[in-house]
Amino acid sequence: MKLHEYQAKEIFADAGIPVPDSRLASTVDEVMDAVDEIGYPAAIKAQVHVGGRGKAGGIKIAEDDQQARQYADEILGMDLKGYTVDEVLVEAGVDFENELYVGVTMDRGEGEPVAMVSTEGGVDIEEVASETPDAIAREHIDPAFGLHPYQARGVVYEAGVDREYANDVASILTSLYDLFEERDASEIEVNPVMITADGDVVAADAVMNIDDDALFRQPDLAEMEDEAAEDDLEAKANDYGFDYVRLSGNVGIIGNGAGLVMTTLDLVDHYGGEPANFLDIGGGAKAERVANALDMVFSDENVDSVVFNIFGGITRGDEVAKGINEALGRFDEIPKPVVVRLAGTNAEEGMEILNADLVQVESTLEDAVQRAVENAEGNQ
Amino acid sequence: MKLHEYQAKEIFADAGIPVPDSRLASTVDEVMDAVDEIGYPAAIKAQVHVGGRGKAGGIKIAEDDQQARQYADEILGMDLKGYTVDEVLVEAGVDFENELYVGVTMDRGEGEPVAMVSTEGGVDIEEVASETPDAIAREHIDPAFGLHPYQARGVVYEAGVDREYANDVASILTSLYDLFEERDASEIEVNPVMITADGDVVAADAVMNIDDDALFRQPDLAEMEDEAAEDDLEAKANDYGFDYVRLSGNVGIIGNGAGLVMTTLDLVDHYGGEPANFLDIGGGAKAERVANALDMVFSDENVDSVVFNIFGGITRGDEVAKGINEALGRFDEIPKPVVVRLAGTNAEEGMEILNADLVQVESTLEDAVQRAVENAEGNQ
Amino acid sequence: MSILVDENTRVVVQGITGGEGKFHAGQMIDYGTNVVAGAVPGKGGQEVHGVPVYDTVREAAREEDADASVVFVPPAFAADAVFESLDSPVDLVVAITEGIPTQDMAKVNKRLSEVDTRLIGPNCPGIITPGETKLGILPGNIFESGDVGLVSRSGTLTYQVVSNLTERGIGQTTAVGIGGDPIIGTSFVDALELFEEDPDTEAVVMCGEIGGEDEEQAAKYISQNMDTPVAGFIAGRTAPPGKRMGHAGAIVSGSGTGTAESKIEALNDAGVPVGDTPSEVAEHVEGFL
Amino acid sequence: MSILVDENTRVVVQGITGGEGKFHAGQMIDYGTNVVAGAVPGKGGQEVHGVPVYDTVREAAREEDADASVVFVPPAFAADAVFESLDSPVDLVVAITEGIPTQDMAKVNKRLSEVDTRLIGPNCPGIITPGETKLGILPGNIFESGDVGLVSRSGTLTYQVVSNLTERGIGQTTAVGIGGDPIIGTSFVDALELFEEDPDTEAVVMCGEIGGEDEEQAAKYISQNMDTPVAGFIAGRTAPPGKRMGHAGAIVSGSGTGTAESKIEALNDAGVPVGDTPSEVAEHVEGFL
Repeated sequence: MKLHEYQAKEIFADAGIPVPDSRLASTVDEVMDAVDEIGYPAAIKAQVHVGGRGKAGGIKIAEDDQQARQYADEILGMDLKGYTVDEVLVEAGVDFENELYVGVTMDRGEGEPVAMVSTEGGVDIEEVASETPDAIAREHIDPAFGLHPYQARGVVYEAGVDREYANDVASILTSLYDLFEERDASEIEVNPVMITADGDVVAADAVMNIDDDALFRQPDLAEMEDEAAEDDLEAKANDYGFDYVRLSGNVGIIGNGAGLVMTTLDLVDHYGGEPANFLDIGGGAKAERVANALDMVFSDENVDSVVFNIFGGITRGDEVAKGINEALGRFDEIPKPVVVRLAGTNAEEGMEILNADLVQVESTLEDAVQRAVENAEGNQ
Repeated sequence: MKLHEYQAKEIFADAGIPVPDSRLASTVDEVMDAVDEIGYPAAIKAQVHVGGRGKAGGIKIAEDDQQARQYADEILGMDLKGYTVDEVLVEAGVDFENELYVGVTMDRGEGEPVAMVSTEGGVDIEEVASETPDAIAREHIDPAFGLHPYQARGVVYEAGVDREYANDVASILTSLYDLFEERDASEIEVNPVMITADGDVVAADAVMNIDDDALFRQPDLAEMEDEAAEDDLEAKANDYGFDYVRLSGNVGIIGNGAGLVMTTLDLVDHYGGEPANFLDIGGGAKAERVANALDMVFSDENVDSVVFNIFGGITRGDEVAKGINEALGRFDEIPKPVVVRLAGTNAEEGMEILNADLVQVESTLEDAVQRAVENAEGNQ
Repeated sequence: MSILVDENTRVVVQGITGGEGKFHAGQMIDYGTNVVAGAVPGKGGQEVHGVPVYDTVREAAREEDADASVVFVPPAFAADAVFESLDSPVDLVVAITEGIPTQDMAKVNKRLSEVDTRLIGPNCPGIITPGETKLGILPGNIFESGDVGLVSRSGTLTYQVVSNLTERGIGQTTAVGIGGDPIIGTSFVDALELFEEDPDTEAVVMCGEIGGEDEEQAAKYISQNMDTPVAGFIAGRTAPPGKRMGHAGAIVSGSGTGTAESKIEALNDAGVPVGDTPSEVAEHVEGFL
Repeated sequence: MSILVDENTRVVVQGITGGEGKFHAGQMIDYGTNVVAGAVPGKGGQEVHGVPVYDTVREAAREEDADASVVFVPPAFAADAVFESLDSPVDLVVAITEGIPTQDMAKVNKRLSEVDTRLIGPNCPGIITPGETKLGILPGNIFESGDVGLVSRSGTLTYQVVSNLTERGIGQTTAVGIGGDPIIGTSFVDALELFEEDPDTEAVVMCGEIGGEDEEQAAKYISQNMDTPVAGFIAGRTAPPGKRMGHAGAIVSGSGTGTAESKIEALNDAGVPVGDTPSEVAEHVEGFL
């Protein structure tokens, strides 16, 4: 899960990392109250989970009341790459001389965290990484020992950070790694760390993503997720406990197991259709779960056709079939045609149970997908 | 440094380890106030750094006011193996069914901590260790990872602790290891952990020794050391910054370097004398330090003769000689005969500087020690 | 022949008294797996499916001479259970649990570099040598003994591919699900190496998916070290960047690494045909034999 | 010949801008040690005694091709400095610092098991190959080149024994102070092994003291593996239990382990004569040659 900048900065501040003075605001009036307290220049920053907010017009620097009011009005409520801006962070502008990049992420190839520092901060770090990889100094961290002080200093020096403020930057990095570990982050980055004319260092932006699998032991962070309003359907999937990703097509897809569901999506594409979603009902799904999954997919108004692909291991085909019958039996008319393919454990029993008035049954994955794609084309 | 039982128990309680209700008392009246609050039976326990307090009469269980007053009166002020009892811990008696031993110490051979659990608690664990070593289950701890939960459970099960309260004991062990690490302990043990009839576990005693070399980062514990009044001379040595150990003989010994000073002690013994102390003035000692060392040794009324043995590496013989001349020059009469042996860096210059009216000079270690032993015999 | 497990493998089941553990221990025993013990703290002395339960894996391994462990323990406690097995010691640990925090696995990964024990998983269906033994949750009935090794990051996709193979009469030496998490104990390269060394494995199927660079490294290994032919499949061609597709590890990063294109290209460059559909994969394998 | 260090050893001094580091770097250079760099965070670009200073050991090792490091860093930062050297990497680290917390050293000790670098110390005088090089604080002038190896837990005691040897015209191949702390990088056994392998070392002196069981293990090693004769000395015969005799490691535990008696007996049983006085030790060595 992703934290908003303002959430991450609160956590940073509690950890002793210097951040600019700021206030969260959701109305123009609140923005004006905030600039009253903070003064000018003031940055007005959209709080949405979108990369490149600045370029997209989601960050503006106001120099006076008129600008503040104008920018607040522009940014609040704007659509930023599909996300509506409900809140902005009003933040004291920093008069900087240099911008650095400082981050910690999990290097899955090495199976350990890696700290990264670059003097080319303030720009898209992924661009830096691909165009001038040597401009980013990296230091792998042994998770049993944590980040040694010499490593924090070493990577900062290696990046070519000025000796004058190297210790302060190393200290930010050390705090970031401590947070990374304590808060089960998958990624933390500050881009840029600003260096003022006085040599002070300030975390001017904050990215903090948390390992979803660790939210059970980060209850306060898990609560923040609820605050971060998501796509309605994704929120619904969350309530149902499904792995769900909404896509832009019209063929709704339900299956069990991430690899098989991804494969089903790929086959829809392969046969000329467009997947509307990824929905994994998981292992051992019972009837109710199946009904919930159908509810999910029917709730997506883009969906014109559904394919239900189950390969039973733990999941039993007869249970799935019962669930499908139950869920579809509630409708006077089935909203969208549903193709079902059952294989593996109790697949034959399932096929027999399935009500052929409600669903179309196919026995191979390829046939099922092809038929669903055809249904979608016919239904458009 | 050693913490008192009551100090260790405060730390334990803060860490969530169950300890009996208790009060510290330094007068009989305070003891009576304490038992008023705690009730009977109440243990009255001498707070001195002495092993086997119970056998030596330093722990008594009072069943009523009369006993409480009597025991308080007996124990407060008593001499326990050379230490005067200034304070007692008044503690609620625990009605126990079983006694366990749980401890964590540094295994220097392996260079890592080791957790120990035994169902033979409440008795001298060193006796158990030497007579029935199998009665103690041990688990080494990788200091980079810390004590894994499975290890805490494992060593508890291996010791044969009842399943009914194994989890609670493992939880105490985990807390003890956390304290061991966080507080830079060299040893923590609870002997006994008492198991009540209800299956509750309680830390009924507490030993916690701290690594002297880590006190710089344990300021609150370092303060506790000051509270724990030591031998006057040892306290003085502490102020001077000397490594000093007081012994029972009459030949005062000053030298530089732990190994060489120990060797000097051994030679005093070898030649029939008895060392009065170990005093290491350390490397690079200057004149003032030398004078302080002589002051230390002369302050010990048991001392009849002094041997000063310096092998200069960083320490310079001329500096030492100046210090000796200065320190002894203050006396109208030298209190005890001082034999000096200088070797190594600038030893010859030192020998020339030394005032032969004040000291006896020898050129070999053996001769110097022999002469000091003779002086001590003559001086008795 | 087979890799890693066979009829002689002596298995301890961690979490055998829990719902999942109990059910699948029964399934394993039914399949013929030599389940010699269970290990659950505080449950020592009990029996499940006639199998003795111990409080610790160490005790189970010592008393019952177990040499492999299967972990059915909830995510919060699973890394500790893996550590326990690694230190017990057994030779092989199969961690089925899904949802272990990544930082826990980073620590496990560090320990793995210090010991000789192999870990498969976590978040995996396990490993099966058809007709001999299975460790995990794979449905035994769909597998057939034969000449093809199979390694996959996914569970049900494995079953799909296996059924495509079986339809064509192609059986398996061993099938191993290495798991869908970002940090796993056994990589594609590790498994491919074992299959390459196994004289009975005539061909290998490798089912990858988006995320990470394990498939790219496998491609490199195949082109440099393997004589045994390999056919591939990559799931997630249509996955958008930045979205986790079920598996914690199945995510194309914002910087564009871990894409299906990159993996397919690497495999093709290594001479590995990659099927567009599972049945195409089976076709390729048929061509090898 | 010698062990571990010789005239070719290229040394980086950690803490070279501090009082101790600066003084002893000068002493080393005067003795002939090839001090090629200093390393002090934030002091990169400076020079001390004409030697370039770098911010990190890694940089110093890379730029000046250093293969050994000497640590003169205050106790609170010393373990980190040792870690830095271990990871830089150099082949040998000599930690002079006294007073490093034991738990810091336990972590260093763990790291040592993972790397090829050797640590000498901490809380030690260092190592000297007379006439060639010294790393540490040993006074060079009392050593003579010769045939006897010396290993000791103590500094000044080493000088005492060396002077007794030199009086008899007996020089040294290499003398190494392994340090007086409870947890140290190089044990007696490690040093004895190196002396046994050194063709020029004709005899070895081993100066132990109370505390721990390193001397007992050395005795075992000597009786099982050494042809080179060894003479011993044990300091602390008169030390009472439970009192730390200067060195953090020089303590007879309450349970009676680590006593001088136990060590002397073990050495005697291994055929090692133990002198009652340092000059007796030199006599024993003279008898070997």
